[in-house]
Amino acid sequence: MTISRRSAVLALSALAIAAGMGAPRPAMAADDIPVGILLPLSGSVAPIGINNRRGHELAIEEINAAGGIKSLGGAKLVMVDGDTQGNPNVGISEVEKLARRDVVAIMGAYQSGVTFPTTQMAERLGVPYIDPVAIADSITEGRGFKYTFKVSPLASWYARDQIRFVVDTSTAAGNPAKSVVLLHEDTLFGTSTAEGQVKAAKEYGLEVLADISYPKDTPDMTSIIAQVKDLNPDALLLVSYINDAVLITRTMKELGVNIPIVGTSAGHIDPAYITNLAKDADLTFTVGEWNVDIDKAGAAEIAKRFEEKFGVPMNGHAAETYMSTMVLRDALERAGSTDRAKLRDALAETRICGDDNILPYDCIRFGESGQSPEAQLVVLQIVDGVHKTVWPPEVAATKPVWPVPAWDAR
Amino acid sequence: MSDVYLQALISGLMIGGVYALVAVGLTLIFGVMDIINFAHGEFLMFGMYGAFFASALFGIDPYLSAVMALPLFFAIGWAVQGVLIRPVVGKSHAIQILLTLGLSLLMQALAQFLFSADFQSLKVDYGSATFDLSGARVSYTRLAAFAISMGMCAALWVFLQRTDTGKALRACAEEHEGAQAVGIDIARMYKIAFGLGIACVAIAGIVMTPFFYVAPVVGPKFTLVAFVIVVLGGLGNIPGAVAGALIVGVVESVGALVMPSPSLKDLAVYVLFILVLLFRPQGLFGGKGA
Amino acid sequence: MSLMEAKGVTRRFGGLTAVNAVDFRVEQGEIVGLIGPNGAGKTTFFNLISGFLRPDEGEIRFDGQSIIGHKPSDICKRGMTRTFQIVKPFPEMTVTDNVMVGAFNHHRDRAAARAKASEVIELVGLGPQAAKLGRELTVAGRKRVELAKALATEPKLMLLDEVMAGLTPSEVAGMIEVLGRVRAAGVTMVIVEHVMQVIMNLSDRIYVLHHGEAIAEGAPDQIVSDAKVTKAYLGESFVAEAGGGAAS
Amino acid sequence: MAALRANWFYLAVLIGLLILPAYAESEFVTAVMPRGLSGSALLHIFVLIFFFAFMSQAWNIIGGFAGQLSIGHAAFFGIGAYVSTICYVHLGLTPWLGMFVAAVFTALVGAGLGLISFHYGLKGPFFALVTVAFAEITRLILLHWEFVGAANGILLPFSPNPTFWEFQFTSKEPYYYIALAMMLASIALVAWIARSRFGYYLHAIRQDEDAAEAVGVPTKRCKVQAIALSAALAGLGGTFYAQYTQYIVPDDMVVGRVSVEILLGAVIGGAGTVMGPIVGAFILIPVGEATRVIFEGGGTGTSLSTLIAADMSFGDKFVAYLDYLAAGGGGGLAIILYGCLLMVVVLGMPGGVLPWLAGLRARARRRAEASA
Repeated sequence: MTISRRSAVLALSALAIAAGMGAPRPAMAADDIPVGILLPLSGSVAPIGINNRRGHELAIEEINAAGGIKSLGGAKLVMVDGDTQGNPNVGISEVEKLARRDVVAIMGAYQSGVTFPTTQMAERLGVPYIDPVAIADSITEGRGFKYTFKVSPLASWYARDQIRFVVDTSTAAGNPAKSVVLLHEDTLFGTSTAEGQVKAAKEYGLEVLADISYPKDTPDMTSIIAQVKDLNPDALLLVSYINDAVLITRTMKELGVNIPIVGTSAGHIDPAYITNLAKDADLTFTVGEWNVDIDKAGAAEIAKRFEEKFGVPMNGHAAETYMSTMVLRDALERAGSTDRAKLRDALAETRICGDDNILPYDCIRFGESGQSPEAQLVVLQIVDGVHKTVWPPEVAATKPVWPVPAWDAR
Repeated sequence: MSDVYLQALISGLMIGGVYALVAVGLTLIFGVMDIINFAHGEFLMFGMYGAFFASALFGIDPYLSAVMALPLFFAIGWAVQGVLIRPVVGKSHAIQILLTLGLSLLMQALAQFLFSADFQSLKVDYGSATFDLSGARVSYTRLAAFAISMGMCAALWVFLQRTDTGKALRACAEEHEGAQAVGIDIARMYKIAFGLGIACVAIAGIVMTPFFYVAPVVGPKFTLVAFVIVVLGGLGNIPGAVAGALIVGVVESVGALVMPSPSLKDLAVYVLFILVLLFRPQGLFGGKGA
Repeated sequence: MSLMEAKGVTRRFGGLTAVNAVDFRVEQGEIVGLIGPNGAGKTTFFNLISGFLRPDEGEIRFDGQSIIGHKPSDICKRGMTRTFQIVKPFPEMTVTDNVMVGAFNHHRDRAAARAKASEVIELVGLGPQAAKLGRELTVAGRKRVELAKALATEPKLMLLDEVMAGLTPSEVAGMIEVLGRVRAAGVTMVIVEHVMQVIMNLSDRIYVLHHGEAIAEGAPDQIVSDAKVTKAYLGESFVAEAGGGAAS
Repeated sequence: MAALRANWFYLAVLIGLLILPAYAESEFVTAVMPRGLSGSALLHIFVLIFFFAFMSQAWNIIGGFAGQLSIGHAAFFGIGAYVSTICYVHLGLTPWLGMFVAAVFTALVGAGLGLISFHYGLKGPFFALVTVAFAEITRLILLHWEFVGAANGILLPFSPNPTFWEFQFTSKEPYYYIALAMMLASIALVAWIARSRFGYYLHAIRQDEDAAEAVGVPTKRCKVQAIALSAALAGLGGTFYAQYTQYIVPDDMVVGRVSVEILLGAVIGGAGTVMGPIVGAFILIPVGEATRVIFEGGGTGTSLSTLIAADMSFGDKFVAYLDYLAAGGGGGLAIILYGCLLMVVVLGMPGGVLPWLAGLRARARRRAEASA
């Protein structure tokens, strides 16, 4: 009899403790400004989430070192993490929690699938939401959101710039490309990008010999690559996460497929692509958001500090998260307030141009939908284990190696 | 085009060989203990990490790691059975499945904590060396993985057929109560079965490391494939599992070519799986053997 | 018309014929015994007439209608219920709930099913144990629950598969008494039993199965004196013991 | 007695839940809960609890009561979400009606799956594996079917000033009360089943199918009815989820993780009991949230690859590695804790929390009787 009451009390207090327990958090001074960072920090996409977070971390460290937000009396920015675990439900939960912890804005969430519902939640709550990396067109287009600001280019622009690169480069090499094969993972990221590729290829007069989707995490790609070899296109456009990207390149080497690989950021821009493949990563092309060698003052310096701090090279995602944080600082300075509505209005007026913007285009600003309209991509090629900017010619650091030599001649 | 199919057939057989070793481990555990091990792929993942760190830190060749893994993972399996699985033997299937699902979750998180979520690849000089087989390229490392896996399966089969322990294991698989009645130490047999099953799947993982990446999330895909194979081959049936594995390897590989989209190849596999469960629950290859 | 009638019922497993062309008939109100050595096919025969197995050949009629291909639950609904040699009480249910599952057969309403269950529980003498879980019972208790579950379905014909096995002599006596009450309630029974004394005392008629074939049929004293049966099944020791008993 | 007291306990909890939204912003709640976990964030957690309690309760009918372990309920959930959303987006049918269209549709799918599986006598692990394959097939079909948005999924039209008929609300409270109502309705339904002939039949089937069949339980029909009912409820849940998150996509919905989340509540709380799934959800969701609060961030230090490649002695590397682990390693601690809890429950109270408590009570009573 008494047992049941005791156990009920025990169970309840266990619950209360579980819910009430918090790890010691860095004490927050009264005038600190909490900033929500919403990323997958555990689960299968955690490596990318963790890398994206580094851009925010570096930027905030620099902002604080330079005296914080001056219009707010030098208030410091403080990161508050929300781990989406790559799960939309958890993402919503974390947005709610971040909003309750008085963050002035939220930045995230890397995956388009998580960004959709979380931007919506932020819209309802009136929390400014900066999307540095997630690319799906429908995050901003046609939604009429007031609080979503998208620094990253649209997914369709990745496809557009890939195709333009293939046409430009092959023409310059004296043998204009006529055909491509599309190979992409079969979920949201791959499928939506491939749709753009098909459209862009048509527009620029390239024949799509095959549009192949594969299930991600497939243990063996040999037969698919054999098919690509058989089709023998002038270029292979890939949309892959890191593990599949590594496996595809390895399999291409095994089968002696000498078709230029043009990746779509993600797996192909991940530093792990190079650490995993070593010299076999060389000559891979990928469209990217940014590169350390682009012609922007300060970019190289920032990248150096990044690598010193984290021990890995800065990549496009990190540059985007870094710049998004700078966008937030700029808006806070101009708003002179941590009021979310005022901050939102300030964000809408953003203009960060020239060398203040390390991304490969002139100005970060936001259109009616919240999209950054000038956003532009670069194409990189891995040379001796380093990503080099090879396109567009205006910001290129070196000339592309096209066509690629046979594997045994590398 | 025929070259493409030949290539698909060969690579399907190669990966099918590795699947076989994964599935044989699963089917042995199921046959003897009547437990479906949802954490099977996670042991594969730990095997791969073991080989990766052995190579990255000490320069140990993965094939040497595979040899060392046999006793090591047998011991790990033995211990895991004794501590975690034993309490649920004979309990409801729900509890058993939940336990191994929980174990799978835990092992993945543990791997992330210990090894980080980064994808890693083991680098060996001969990693992507190939030879030509009437128009198809065959990689030495894949061929080695195939050969070692097949060898292991054969050795396991001989062990089960010829040794006393093997016969006792088979007796357990046939009839638990009967086995107990003739004086077989069932608890010990369970540990041996689990240890062997885990050693098999870990070695399968290790022989893949020269051509495959490793990450904490690498396991579930293999677990699922192994389920399919084990059902095709007939639960507890080792030669059946080997045949089923080769079939699944080839269906996946060739299916990627003939299906409208390679990502639909799994659809074919799952439909086949359900049809077999419904119409030939004893598997494609007759009754409960091995 | 017989209550239940089987004609030429045959069932093969692989190359083995477990039940071979058996003719079998039960009249209203009878208690029919079914005996035979281990492996004679008694349980298989029960499985065939109760619908758990489908005969390869032959015809089974219950209450005038063919029941070939009907599911056991359907056959139960028509009034023929069986018990299992290895008793199967629902382990996580109380005795009352166990019996209620059977009672629901004719009573959709919970209260009515409960009332029926109580009645049957009293009949089989399980009253004091009604609140115990199935798994908490002794062997004798389980046997009675098995009987009670079947009785609660309000059968016209009950097939009892070794309800005495494993019981002590005093428990057997108790069970015989219960069966007497069941008979008095108008339920026809077919009994498979190893305890010969029981079969001989209870049965009106006896069938003998041997190697899947019905080798003899008749009243208990006829069966005891049947040379074929004695030779094939009963053996010398029985003739010595039970034969003497029958003569007394 | 014990049952009576349990009812008072549940009643008190219910009253608390009914008035919670009014106090979610109160100083007391804000003070008691970890930072950020008050107001709408708190309500969101409760919406998740109610939702998963409801889904677990749906699963409980086939998985708990009938004992047919499904590891593919995410398929019914996903199909339900898709059906009502397609009705809404393409036909303009309000989700309030669409959810019942979804329920009927998923019931039919469930019945179909049940008919096929149970006709061929699939049981235990075999039925479980079929449900896994069924969910994977569903995911693949959704992933490749252009009409339902294929891999892109469907983004529900966002309505800045939604009306009731759109099943969209600007505040959290309506979702809270809808989810609460769904949970309560599922409890009422299952409580009724538990006392009905159907419930007795399902329990009998779970414990011994042959014995059930022998005493007149039409086992196959009961199992098919159970899975159809279970699937129908899961379909309703799918509609709620779609309206709540406003975005549905196969790869977040019809995956093993979701199937496991659905069954976990019931198995932890006590499968085959009326309140088990509810208790399970009230334990699991807060524990999941708490582990994320405790291990906030983590895994964000330097890269392990760099450390492996670093040019230093093995001893130094090992020390550096220990530092790396001390700083949170590669992350994942939250899931480690969650997984450990799960194992403890499975090993320590294999029937689930409620049966475990009941067992304790029974043992205490027996001890009291023995000493008396």
